[in-house]
Amino acid sequence: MVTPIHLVSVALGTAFLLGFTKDRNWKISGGLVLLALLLMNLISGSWTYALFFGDQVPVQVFTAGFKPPFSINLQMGRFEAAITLMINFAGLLGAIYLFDRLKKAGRYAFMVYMVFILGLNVAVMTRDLFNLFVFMEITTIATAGLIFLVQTGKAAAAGLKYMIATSIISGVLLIGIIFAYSLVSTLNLDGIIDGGLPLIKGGAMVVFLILIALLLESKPFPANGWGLDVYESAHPGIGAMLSVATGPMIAYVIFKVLPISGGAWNHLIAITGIITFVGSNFLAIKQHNTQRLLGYSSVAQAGILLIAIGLQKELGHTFIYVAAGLLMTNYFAKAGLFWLSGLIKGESLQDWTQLKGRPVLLFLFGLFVFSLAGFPPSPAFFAKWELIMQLASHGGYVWMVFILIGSFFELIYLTRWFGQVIGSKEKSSAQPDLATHRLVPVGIMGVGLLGTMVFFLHHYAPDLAIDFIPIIFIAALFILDFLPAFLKNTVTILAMGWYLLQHISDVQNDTVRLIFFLIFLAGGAISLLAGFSYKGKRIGYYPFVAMTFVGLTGLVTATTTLGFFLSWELMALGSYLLISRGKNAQKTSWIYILFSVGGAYLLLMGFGVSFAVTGDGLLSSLGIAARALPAVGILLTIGFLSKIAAMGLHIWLPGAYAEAEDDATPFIAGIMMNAGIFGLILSLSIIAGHPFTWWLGWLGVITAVGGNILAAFQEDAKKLIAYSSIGIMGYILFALSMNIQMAWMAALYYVVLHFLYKTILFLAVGGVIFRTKTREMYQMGGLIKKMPLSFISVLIGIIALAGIPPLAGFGGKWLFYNAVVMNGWYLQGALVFFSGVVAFLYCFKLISAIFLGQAKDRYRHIKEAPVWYILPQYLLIIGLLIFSVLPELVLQPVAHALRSMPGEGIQWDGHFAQTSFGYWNAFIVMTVIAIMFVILLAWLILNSRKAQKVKQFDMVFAGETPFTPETSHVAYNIYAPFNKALGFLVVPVTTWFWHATASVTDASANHLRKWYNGNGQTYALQMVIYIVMFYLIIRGGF
Amino acid sequence: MILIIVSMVLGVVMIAVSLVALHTKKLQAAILAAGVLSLMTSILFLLLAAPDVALTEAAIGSALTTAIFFYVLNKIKNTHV
Amino acid sequence: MSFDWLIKIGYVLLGLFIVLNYGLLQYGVIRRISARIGKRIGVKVYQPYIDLIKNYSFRSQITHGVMFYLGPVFRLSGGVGVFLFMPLIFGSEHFSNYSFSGDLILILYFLFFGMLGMALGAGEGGHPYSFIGISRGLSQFTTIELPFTLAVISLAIQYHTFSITDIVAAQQGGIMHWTLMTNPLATAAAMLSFLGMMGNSPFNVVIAPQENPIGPPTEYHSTFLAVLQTNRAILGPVEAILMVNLFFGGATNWVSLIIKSFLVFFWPVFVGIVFPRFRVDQSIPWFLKLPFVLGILAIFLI
Amino acid sequence: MNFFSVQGISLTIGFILILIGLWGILTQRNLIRIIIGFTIFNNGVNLIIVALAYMKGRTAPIIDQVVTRTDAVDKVADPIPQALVLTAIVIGVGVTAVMLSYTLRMYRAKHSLEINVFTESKW
Amino acid sequence: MYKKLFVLLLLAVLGWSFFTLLQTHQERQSLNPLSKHYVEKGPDEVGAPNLVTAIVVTYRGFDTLGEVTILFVSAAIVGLFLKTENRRRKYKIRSTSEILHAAQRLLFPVMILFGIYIFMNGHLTPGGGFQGGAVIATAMILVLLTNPESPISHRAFNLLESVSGFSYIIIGVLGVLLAGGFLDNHILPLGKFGNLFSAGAIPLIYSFVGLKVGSELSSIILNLNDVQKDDK
Repeated sequence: MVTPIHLVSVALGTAFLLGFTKDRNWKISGGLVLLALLLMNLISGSWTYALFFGDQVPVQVFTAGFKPPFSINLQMGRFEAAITLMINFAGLLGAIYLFDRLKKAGRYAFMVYMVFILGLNVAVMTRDLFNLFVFMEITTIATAGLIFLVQTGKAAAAGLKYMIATSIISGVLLIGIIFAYSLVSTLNLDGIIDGGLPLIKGGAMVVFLILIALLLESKPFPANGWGLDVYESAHPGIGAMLSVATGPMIAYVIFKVLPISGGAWNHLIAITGIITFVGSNFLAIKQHNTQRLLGYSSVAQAGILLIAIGLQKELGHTFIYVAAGLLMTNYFAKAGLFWLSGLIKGESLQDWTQLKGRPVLLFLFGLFVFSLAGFPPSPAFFAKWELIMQLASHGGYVWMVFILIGSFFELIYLTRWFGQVIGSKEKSSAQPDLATHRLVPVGIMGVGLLGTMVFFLHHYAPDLAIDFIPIIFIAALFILDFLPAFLKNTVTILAMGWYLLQHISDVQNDTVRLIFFLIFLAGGAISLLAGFSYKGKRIGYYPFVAMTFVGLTGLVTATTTLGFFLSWELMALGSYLLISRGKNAQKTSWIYILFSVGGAYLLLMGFGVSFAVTGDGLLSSLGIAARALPAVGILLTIGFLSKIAAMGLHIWLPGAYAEAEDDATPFIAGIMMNAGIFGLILSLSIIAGHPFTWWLGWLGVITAVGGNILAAFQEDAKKLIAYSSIGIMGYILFALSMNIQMAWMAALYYVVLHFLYKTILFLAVGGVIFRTKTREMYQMGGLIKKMPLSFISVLIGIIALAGIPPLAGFGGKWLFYNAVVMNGWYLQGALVFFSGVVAFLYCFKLISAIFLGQAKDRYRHIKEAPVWYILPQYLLIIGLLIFSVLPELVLQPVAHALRSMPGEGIQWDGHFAQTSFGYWNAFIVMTVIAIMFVILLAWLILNSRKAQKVKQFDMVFAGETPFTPETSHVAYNIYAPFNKALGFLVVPVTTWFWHATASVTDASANHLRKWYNGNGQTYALQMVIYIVMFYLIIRGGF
Repeated sequence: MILIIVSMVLGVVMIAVSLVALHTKKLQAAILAAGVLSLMTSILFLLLAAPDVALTEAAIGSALTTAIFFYVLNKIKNTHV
Repeated sequence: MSFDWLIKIGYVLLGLFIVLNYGLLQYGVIRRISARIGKRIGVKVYQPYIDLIKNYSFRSQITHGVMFYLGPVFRLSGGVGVFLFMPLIFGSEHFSNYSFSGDLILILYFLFFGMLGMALGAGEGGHPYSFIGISRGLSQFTTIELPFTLAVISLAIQYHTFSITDIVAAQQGGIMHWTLMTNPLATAAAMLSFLGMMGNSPFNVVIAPQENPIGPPTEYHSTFLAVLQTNRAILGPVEAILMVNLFFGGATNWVSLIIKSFLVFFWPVFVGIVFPRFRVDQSIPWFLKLPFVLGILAIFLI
Repeated sequence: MNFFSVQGISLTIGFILILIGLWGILTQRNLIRIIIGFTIFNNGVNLIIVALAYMKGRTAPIIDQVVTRTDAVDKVADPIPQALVLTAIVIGVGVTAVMLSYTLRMYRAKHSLEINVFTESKW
Repeated sequence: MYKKLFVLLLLAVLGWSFFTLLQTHQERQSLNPLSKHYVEKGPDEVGAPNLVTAIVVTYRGFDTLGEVTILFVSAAIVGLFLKTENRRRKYKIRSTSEILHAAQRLLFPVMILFGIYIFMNGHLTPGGGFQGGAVIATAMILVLLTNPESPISHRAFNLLESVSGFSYIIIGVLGVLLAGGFLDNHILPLGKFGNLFSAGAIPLIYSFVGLKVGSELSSIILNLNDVQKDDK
């Protein structure tokens, strides 16, 4: 293969050749530059291939025909090859992207660009310290030249700030180098490392000077004002090069030079990395300018890369994958975003709404944002997972917490940005300029990112232990998104059915998993039927649905913690995207994703701690870990609590369910909530007797009481049912926190019951909303005459919900009573029953406000809910009836599964269930009530055969007052007295708390970012302060 | 011994000239002072047995840098737009 | 397929007939006594029979729709259902109805069955007054239920069972074995919540005086009203019987059953006559004060 | 480290020049004066580099009649830092030229040479 | 005022840290092993009496390549920034005094010759490419001082710069093909120690560097000078 030195000769040769051309014949100069970049790509590409896949060994290139200590040598190892390839590839695409801008600026611009790429390449390859200084200086001056490409006053100021800062850095570096030479009398890096600087007197100071200079070059948090101003004012193409080419170069230079400190500086670098990562992400929250936001994000990515470099000893063999994951994600995603921002006219985040109506660009934008945020299957997800696991296993819990806090801030501004683009209603008038030569690089970056995703998925396959067909199915749906909606709906339902039959066998033995498996897949398929009532393409709906269900089934079939966590995050992302499709769901979906990923990070911590204790990532080993360290169980439980919206973590739920589309809410509420329950079962089974569960019991009670009371005061139908879900989750949480078999049986019984009637209610209400186009109950009323089928299903739903005998609800109450008395939590039990009675209130409000009372005249010609809404409801009602009459179908297998739990179970003979406290025969209760009801109905019909039907406005006979203005709906604020009496219980303390935290973070982020006041001199001062503080800390021997 | 005394005198003068360069009112005087400073440095280089460096410092440090400074200053004076 | 279940139904119907008549007479006596306390003569004891027959014989009825029609049916089946699962006479195989298939919890929740039906039917009626009534009734019932639940739980702790027949069995053998004596706090809590359940004066804002009905039955008339009255006649005594079974040692024969339930039945009546009517937002917190505390003490001091 | 030798004096002068240079950069508001501060800063660094190459009583590293090839080792000062400082000086000029052209364009944009006027991109 | 005090304090701490660095420094008594190698073997391996030039051109030739690139980039950036004005506009200038004209006509050729001498004998006497180039640039300044409108064409300098740069790269690549490595000076015979055409390719490289530096610095000056008149 050609020696790497030709990278230099090609680049410089072309740069000097450009001198011959004039500005007019830009075709020649442009062609030359692209040809040179292509050649350089070929060289580094061939070396990378040979080093990684061939049997090539890293090679030293000598210059001037002498051995290293006497001359400068370049090294081409695996790292150098990969990073030079990245630089050259980004350089080539950057040149294509910036072609028209460079052409306008003339041949000088081409020269400066070529020298910029050259400087980066050699800085990565050189092994001589002074040579490194020279070529970093070349890169600096070339960057300064490129910053001014946009020829604006702002760019000139930013350029000067950049020059001032980098000149101070190079001065300090030069002093460091010359003193290093005077101590170890060599300038070759390997020579200096062997020379053992820290041991020589005064050597520590030299190491300080060199490393502080390199550290400042990577724009550490408090002293990087100059870096951010450059990102803000330079051309997006140049910003991209700074972030994806210069960034990796500096990171690798630090990695290369770090050994001169003999390992003393590893943790120092990691600490500065953490401060940068958390600080920049925190300040990025309040950014409105796109470029500056991307600047903050690039600085933060450089920070987390520093953490990985600083902790390379702890990371051991996984360091390569962590570094590669972080580097590749930032490389593809950040370049893509910068180049996309070049297309958009206007600087603020709001202007990105120009992307609406362009599915391909939107897909790319979403792909870049979510892979940066670390959602699966992006490489950053695997990198962060590996980082957390290794950190935990080395007891670095503090590091872990900070990294997660930093990534949470990152998540805040990335999802808010995505929300602003997808959610906002008004579309900015300007049109993005879609020149092909600007679109192609963005597209290539997208393809590159997908390629790396496939690679990382393949690499982590053994740890994931999930099969990849579902993930391929999601990708297929993304591609097939142009098909009409009903086709995609049938495909999804059939696929789910096929997957159910295919994989039912491997969850067969474990009843708990079987129940959830059936709920997720069978329930999901049924509730998807409602999708047929929608026409058109519904771009994006079905891939997100597929993502959610793949995540859900992944939870059940996962055997390793990584598989479980990947499915969890996939489900969170899928459901977030689904909810954000809602008309005004921008804010609520944002709150939803923040809470669910906040919970996911707690899970990650829990898995980390368990990995630290047991060393293997298996779900089964969580139990062992929990016994050794209960924190595992507690962390997992709190994480899952945020998913089932326990009181205090619940403010996302009503908004998310209400704003989601009407046919999406049934399976988001009815089915996805059970994911949290499945998790809770997992986490509570491992911390069974822990006193923490006592507090959990009380939390369950508060959630049940609070949820139900809040539900009673809602005027929005979907919000009412959403709050009732919180109430029922409180029930289940309360049952699960009791460590006796009967309680867990009650919990699982409730899971099945809740799935059935919640989906029925949401489907029915969805059907009604589909027709009436409004969610406010006081705008409906009197629909029983026009929509009898919906009325019946809601009636059955609320009877089951309130626990009234003939139906399955009573069975749950009965089990609950037995469990409470057996476990001895009497007071909590009583309060939970109080909330049960309160449930009766909102059940009645739901059915009476919508169906009973006086009909509005605008619904005179309203039709019954579409058939595709009614069909799934009645399928589920049949299921509910079977379940009500024969509860033992579910209870006996569950009892068998829970036999290992303490406490006595139920003795069955036929339909008769017997416990030490009481007995219950569902079959006979149903038949007795049915017969009695029929007899009495016959008795009434006998007596009132001649009853005369009366219309609503029949003034003579009916007491119904004629139609009055809309708002005076009888059922409006029906429980005002109840609110006056017990309203104090549900003063929205939690909502106030979460909004207070949000505004505090916003305010402090807004205040702190004033640290960068735009004055170049202040930035220089900040840098000198940073050097002095660092020195004092080291001198103080912290 | 003489070398030490000469270098000491040279040092004191250089420090004085650099302070003058930063704090004089007129910009032209400041630039001139900087030129003188680099001239002094090139003489000190001679004392430190580095003729090559002295020549470079004299030619580039004092002559060219000062010339560029004056050209830029002149250009700033003439821009009235 | 032996005929015993036919005989069973025969006895059940007999029991139902007795309780129905007993209920009607009881309401007659109550109206007479409360009139007398108010220095009025009051109606004849058999006045409820007259009302019932009058309502059943009306020729014209109007119905607002299916749910309005089903409301009374739900209500009556609620009353009869509670009766069916209530063991009347301890020890007699015939008069323990279908209590073997469901215990105290079943009865507790069956009370809701009737209430739900009533509320839905009234809702269908569309009369604004009926909605006010429903709102009052439901919100009041939530806290009424709370002390009773606490009492039931303390009973379950004491007797270690939820089945009514076992509880009655445990109280046999003289007055000292009654729950009244062994667990006075639970009995007090239950009796206070019994006040609310019966819907007499301090807590009768729901159905208010019959003359200008502002409660749920505003729109009900003729046959529908008759059905509701039959239910009231059955549900009242049955709830009294429930209290008797749980706290006053149940009854081994019809006579002691009638006497005990008659006395229990009169406890809310006397309280009602003396005390003025609560507004709903007053009655709700009232139940959270004394009865609730009694209930908690009952649980912890058992 | 005796501060009384030529090397000692020049090193101290070098470091003092660096401090004066930094003082100029951090306190002067006029752009031209800041760049002058930079030239002083670079001057100081170059001085230190050359001072480190000097040894008492040594001459220029050029072999001629006086300094023959054999006894050059004990007569000659260290040539390597002198080679490095050549590059450093020329880098200094390059950087100064770029900074001055930036100042030119900034002046054309805002007609002022005060650095605290150019705070357009901030926060 | 407080800001100045704070900066003073800051620089005091920095000064103190430099002082500690200085204290640990011991003046060497003899050359360190690396420079000892250069001084002893330099003349034989490279054949250049001026050891500094030997190091600058061959031993650490890659640095010098970087060095030349820096100047090249600075010249390009200055050109990029000041390109916006069109060049060939006639403008009125006050005429310079006669004495200056006479001196200029006398001194100009001498200075050019002196510059060429410096970078031709870079390997023998102190001096070299950079110094020679600088002297040529000062000659240019002298010309421009006397006659700002003098018809010195930019094209000429750009061509000279590109030719010398490109040939420098060619010599480097030749080093790889013919001799030991990039920029090795053994592609030409070392010749007799001490006379003009010796030390392999060093004089050739250094003269190209001299020409390149000279043309770059002059093009910077030309760019700055051409915009003498205020531009609209």
